[in-house]
Amino acid sequence: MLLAAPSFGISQPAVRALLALIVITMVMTVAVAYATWYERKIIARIQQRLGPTRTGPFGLVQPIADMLKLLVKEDLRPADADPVAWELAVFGIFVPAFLAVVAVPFTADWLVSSLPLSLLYLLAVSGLSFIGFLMAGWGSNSKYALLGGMRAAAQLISYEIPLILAMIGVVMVTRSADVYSIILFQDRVPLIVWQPLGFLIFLTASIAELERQPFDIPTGESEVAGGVFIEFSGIRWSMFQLTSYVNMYVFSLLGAFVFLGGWEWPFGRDVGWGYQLLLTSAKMSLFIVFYLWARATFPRLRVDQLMSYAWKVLIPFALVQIFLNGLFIVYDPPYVDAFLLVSSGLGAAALVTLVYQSVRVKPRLPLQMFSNTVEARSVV
Amino acid sequence: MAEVIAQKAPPATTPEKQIEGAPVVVPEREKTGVEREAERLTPAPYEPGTALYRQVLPGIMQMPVDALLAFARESSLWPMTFGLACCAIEMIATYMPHHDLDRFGIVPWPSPRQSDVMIVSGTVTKKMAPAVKLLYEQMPNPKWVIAMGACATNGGPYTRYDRVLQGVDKIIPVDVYVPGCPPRPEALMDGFIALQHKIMEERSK
Amino acid sequence: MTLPDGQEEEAQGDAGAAPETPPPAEAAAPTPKPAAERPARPAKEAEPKEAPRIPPPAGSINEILAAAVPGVAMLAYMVPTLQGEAVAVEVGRDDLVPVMTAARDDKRLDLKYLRCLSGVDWQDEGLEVVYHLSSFTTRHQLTVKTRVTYDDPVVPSLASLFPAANWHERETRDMFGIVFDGHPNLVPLLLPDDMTDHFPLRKDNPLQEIEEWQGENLREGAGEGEE
Amino acid sequence: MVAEHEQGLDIVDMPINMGPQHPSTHGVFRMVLVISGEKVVDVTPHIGYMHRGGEKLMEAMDYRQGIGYADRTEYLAQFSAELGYCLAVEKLMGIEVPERAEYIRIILTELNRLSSHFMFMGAFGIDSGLFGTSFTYAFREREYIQDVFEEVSGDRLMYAYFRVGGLAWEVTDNFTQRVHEVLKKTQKGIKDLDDLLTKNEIFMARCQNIGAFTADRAIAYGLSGPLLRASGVNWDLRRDEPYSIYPRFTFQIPVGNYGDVYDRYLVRLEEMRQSVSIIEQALEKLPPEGPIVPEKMPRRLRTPPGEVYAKVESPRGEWGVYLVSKGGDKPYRLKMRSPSFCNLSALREMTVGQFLADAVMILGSMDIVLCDVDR
Repeated sequence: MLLAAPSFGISQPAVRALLALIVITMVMTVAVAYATWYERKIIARIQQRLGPTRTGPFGLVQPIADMLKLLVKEDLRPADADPVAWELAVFGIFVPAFLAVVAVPFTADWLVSSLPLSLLYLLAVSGLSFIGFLMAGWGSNSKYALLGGMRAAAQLISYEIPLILAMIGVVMVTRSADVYSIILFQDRVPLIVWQPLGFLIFLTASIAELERQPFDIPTGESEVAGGVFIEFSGIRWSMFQLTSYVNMYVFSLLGAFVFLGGWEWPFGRDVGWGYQLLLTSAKMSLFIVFYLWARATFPRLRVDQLMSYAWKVLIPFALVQIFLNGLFIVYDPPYVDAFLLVSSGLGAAALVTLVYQSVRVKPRLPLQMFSNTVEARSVV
Repeated sequence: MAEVIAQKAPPATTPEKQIEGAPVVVPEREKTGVEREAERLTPAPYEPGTALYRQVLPGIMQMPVDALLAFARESSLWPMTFGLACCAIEMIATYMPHHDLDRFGIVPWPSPRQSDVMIVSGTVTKKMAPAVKLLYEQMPNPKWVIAMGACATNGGPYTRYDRVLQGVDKIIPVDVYVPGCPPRPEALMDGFIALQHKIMEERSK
Repeated sequence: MTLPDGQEEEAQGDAGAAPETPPPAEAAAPTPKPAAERPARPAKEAEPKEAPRIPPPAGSINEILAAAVPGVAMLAYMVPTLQGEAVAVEVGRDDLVPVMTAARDDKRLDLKYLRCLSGVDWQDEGLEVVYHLSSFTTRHQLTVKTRVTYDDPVVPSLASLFPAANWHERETRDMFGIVFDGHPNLVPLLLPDDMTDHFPLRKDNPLQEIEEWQGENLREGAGEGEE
Repeated sequence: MVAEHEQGLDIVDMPINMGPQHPSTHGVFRMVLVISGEKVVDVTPHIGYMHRGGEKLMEAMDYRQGIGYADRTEYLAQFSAELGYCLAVEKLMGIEVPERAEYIRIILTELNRLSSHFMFMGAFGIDSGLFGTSFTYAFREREYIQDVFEEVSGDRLMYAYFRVGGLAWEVTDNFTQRVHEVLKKTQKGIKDLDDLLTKNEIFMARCQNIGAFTADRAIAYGLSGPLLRASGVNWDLRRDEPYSIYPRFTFQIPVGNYGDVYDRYLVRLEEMRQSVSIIEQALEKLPPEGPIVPEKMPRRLRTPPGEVYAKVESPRGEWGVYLVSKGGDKPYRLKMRSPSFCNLSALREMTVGQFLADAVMILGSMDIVLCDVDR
C-alpha cells in the first residue's frame, strides 16, 4: 500500500497491491454507503426538510439498514429476460468503476500503482461503463429499459469526447499524462487558473458522464420511470447505485487532482499524509456538493438538447482551448502563463454567455393583461 | 401513417369446465362484459417465501439475524409512487417538509421492482383492479400493503356504485388499514409506524 | 317530430315509488316523521309538475336560428342561468345536424364553443341529449335538446362539427347507451373495452348493496398480529 | 430511397404504454404512445380508471349530502366545486345569499385557487425533472393555506363548508388576521417559485414553443381556463359571465400569445398574483358581522322542477353543473362538466409530432385531476 513507506514486511509488490485493493474496496463500500446518507441529508436540507433522522443518531444507521434490506430482497428476473445480458450487466458497469480507483493517487505516497499514463488509463476505463448500460437496457426486455439503454449509450459516448479534449488541454500545459506529475506541476498555482475553459468543459462533461440531474436522461423518473434499472431489484439494483456513487467519487477526485491541485497546492508535499488526505477530501467534497446541488435544482434536459449541447457547444470550445494552448506552447511568448490565463478566461466567459443567451435570444412577447372591469371584446 | 397497434385488453378465454361424466348441456352463451370483468378480479395469491438463512442456520442462531433483518426492513420501507385519487394528495403532503416521511427512511421509488410497500391511496375501481393486482405481483417478496383511506378499505363514500370495488383487500392481502377520508398525514405516519411494529412482531415467521 | 307530452309521472320527492320503474333506493331515506309531530304546513298548492315553458321574448336568437334553418319544427323556451335567462331549443333527431351547423357557421350566432353535452334519462319519455353552446364574440348562450326513444337510441354524431363532442359522446354512449352514428371511434371511454351492454347511469340500474364482511381473503396470519 | 443495408429491416414504431402507474401521469391515466425513435407518432389516451359514479350517487343524495361528492370529484379546487353546486341549487330555488356569506365564499375560493396552483407548480417541476425541490417549496405554502381551511371548516382537504344558501357555520373570529398572515407567506412563496423556475435556462428550453395550440383549435376542442387564455382567447368566467360578487373587485386577466407550455405556466403564475389582490380587496370589504344563512330557510330543501346550467371559473377551467330537477329534494340528473375532461381530449392533437419528453411536459401543463376527468 505505501509504495515508498515501510512495506509491512511483505516484499513482492503484487501482494502489496492486492492488499491495497482489498483495503480500497472496503473503504470505498463504506464511503459509498455514506454517500447515499450524505446525499439524502444535503438534498433534504436544500428542500427545507430533515433527511433520515429516526434510524440511529442523525440517521447514521440508515445506509446500513438500506443495504441489509436490499441484500435480503428477493431477486426477481423477468421470465423473458436475456439471461446473459441480464447477469453480466451488473459487472459491465461495476468493474470499470473499481478499475478506475486503482490509478488514483490519494496522497503523495498512498497509491496502488503509479502508472506513467494514469490520466489516459482513467479516461479509458471510465469510458467502458456504457456497455453495461446497454446490456442492462437490452437484457431486461422492457421498452422503458431499452429506451433508457439507448439514451445512456448515446449520452456517454458523446460526452466522452469533450472530457478527453479538456484533458488534452491539461496534458499540453503540464507536458505529462501522469496524474502524479500533474499534481507536482501545480505546486505554485492550481491548473484551474491556467485552464478555466478546460475546467468548465470538464465539469459539465463529468456531470453527463455520471448521469446526474441536468443530464440524467437514461434513468429519468418522470419520462422513463427509472429507465435502465426498472427491472432490477434487490442486491443487483443496489450494485448499480453503488457504482454510480463510486463514479461520483472517482470523477470528483479526478477534478480535484487535475484542476485544484490535489494534495500539493497550498502546503506542498512534505506535510504529513494526514493533512494531504484532509486537503484532498476537502477539494473532493467541493465537487460532490456541486453534483448534489445540481441534482436538487436543475430540471432535466431533453435528449436532442443534450446531444446538440455536447456536439455544437462543448466540443468546438474544447478544440478552441487546445488550439490556444498549442499556439502558446509552440511560439513560447515571454509571458506564456499570462497569455494562457487571458485566452482561456475569455473562452470560459464566451461559453457561459453563449449558454445564458441561447434561450433568451428569441424575443418573446410578455403576457397581455386585460382589466376585468372594461367590457373587453374577446381577442379571437 | 403507421397503423396504430391498439393494445386491446387480453380477451378472457372462457375455461372449459369439463366435469367428468357431466355432458355439457348448456351451450356456452356469449359472456357479458360484466362477467368477463368478474373473472379478471380474482384475488392475487400470497405465497410468503422463506429466506435462505432460515434453512441454513439452526434455530438458536436465527433469532439475532431475524431481529437485525427486521430492523433493517422496518427502517427502510420504500413505497412506490402510486397515487390513485384524493388520498394521493395527502400522501404527497406526507412526503413534504411539514410532515417529512424521509425521517423514517421512507423514499418513494418509481418502479415496483425496487419498492417494498404499496400504498393504495384512493378508490380502486373495477377497471383499475387488474392493474393494481399486476403491480402487487411485480413487487419482490418481502412486501406489504397499506390501504390508505376509506375508499381502499371498503369503498368509502363510493361504495354503493357498482363500478367500484368494495375495498382493495378483495384482490390483494392488506397489512395496515389507515382510516379517514382522506386520512391526515399524521394518520398515514401512524400507519407506517404500525407497519413497522408489525414487521418487528412477524420477524420470526 | 313533436314533443311526446306523455302523462307526467308525479315523482314526489321522498315517498314517490312509481310501480314499474322503482326510483333508486335512497341510501339513508329519512323515515317520514309521524304526521302529528310534523308542523302544520300551509295548504300547499299542487306542486307544479312540469317547469313552465315561457316562450322567449321577440328578437331573441331562436328567431335568427329559425330564419337560418327554415322548415324545422323548433320548440323554444327560456331556461334560467346564473346571469338571468337563456334560450333553449328542442329539436327533432334528424334535423339536429343542420341546426348545429347553422348555429356554428352563421355570423350573427357564431356559437363555436360547445360547452357541455349531457344525456338525461327521462324514464318512460325516452332518452334526451342536451347540448350547451355559447359564443365568445356575440356572447350568446343556446341550449339544444333532442329526444330519442328507448328502443332505437341513435343520435347523429357532431364529432365532425365540434371536436369537443368526441369524448362527450363516447361518455354518453357508455353511460346511457345512446349510439352516436358517424362517430370516428365509438369505443367505450370510461368503461372497460369489452363492456358495451351495461349502462350505469340509466335509472333502471340500481346501486349495489354494501357487503357486510369483506375480509374473507385476509392473510391467515394477519388477524392475530395485533395485540 | 432506403440504403441497401436497411433493405431487409422494416422499421417498426414502438408502442410505449405509459401505464396507469407512472410517476408523471398525475394519477391513474394511461397513454399508449407510438414513438419512432424519440418522436411521438400517435397518442391514444385511456381514461376511466377512476370512474366511481359521482353523478349517479349524487342523484341518490339530497341537496345537503351532495356537497361531499362535489368536493371529492374536484379534489384540488374543492371550494370552486362546492360554489358551483350551491349556485346551481340556489338559482333553482331562488334563494338570496347574505352579503357576508358571499364575501367569505369568494375569499375561500380564491385561496383555494392559490393552493391548487401551488400544487400545479410542484407537479410541473417534477415533470420537468427537478428532483422534488419545486414540490417541497410549493407544498410549504400550500400547508399554510390548508391550515386556514382547517381552522374554518375542520378538514384539510374535503371541506364541505359551503351550504345551499350560505355557509355551514360562522368562521373563526381571527379569520381576517389569519388570512392576512397567509397572504404574506403566499406572496413570498410565489416569488420563490418564480425565481426557481421562470428564468431557469433549462426550464425555458424545455417549455418554450412546445405543444403550441392556436385559439380557434382551443375553442373547437372546448378547452377552458388557463389553457384557453394561454392560446390567446380573452375569456374568463369571472368577468364575462359574472357570478356571485366578482364584479365588485378589480383584477387583471392574463392572456398568453403562443399557447405553448411556457405560456400556460406564466398564465397560472400571474393568476396566483391576481388571486392575492382579489383576496385583499375582499378582506377590506368583508362586513364584520351579519347573517351567513338567509333567515327563512326551508327545513327540507325542495327545488321546483326545471333545469339550470351553472358554471364557475375553477383553477383548471370552467367547472359546470347541469342540474335537472323534477321537484323533490333530490336532483333528477346532475351532470358535472369537468374542465380536465375537455382539456384532456385535446392531448392527442397537442402531442403528435413532439418528443417523448415533451409529451410528459404537455400532460403536466394541462394540470388534470383524474377524479375530475372520470367523475
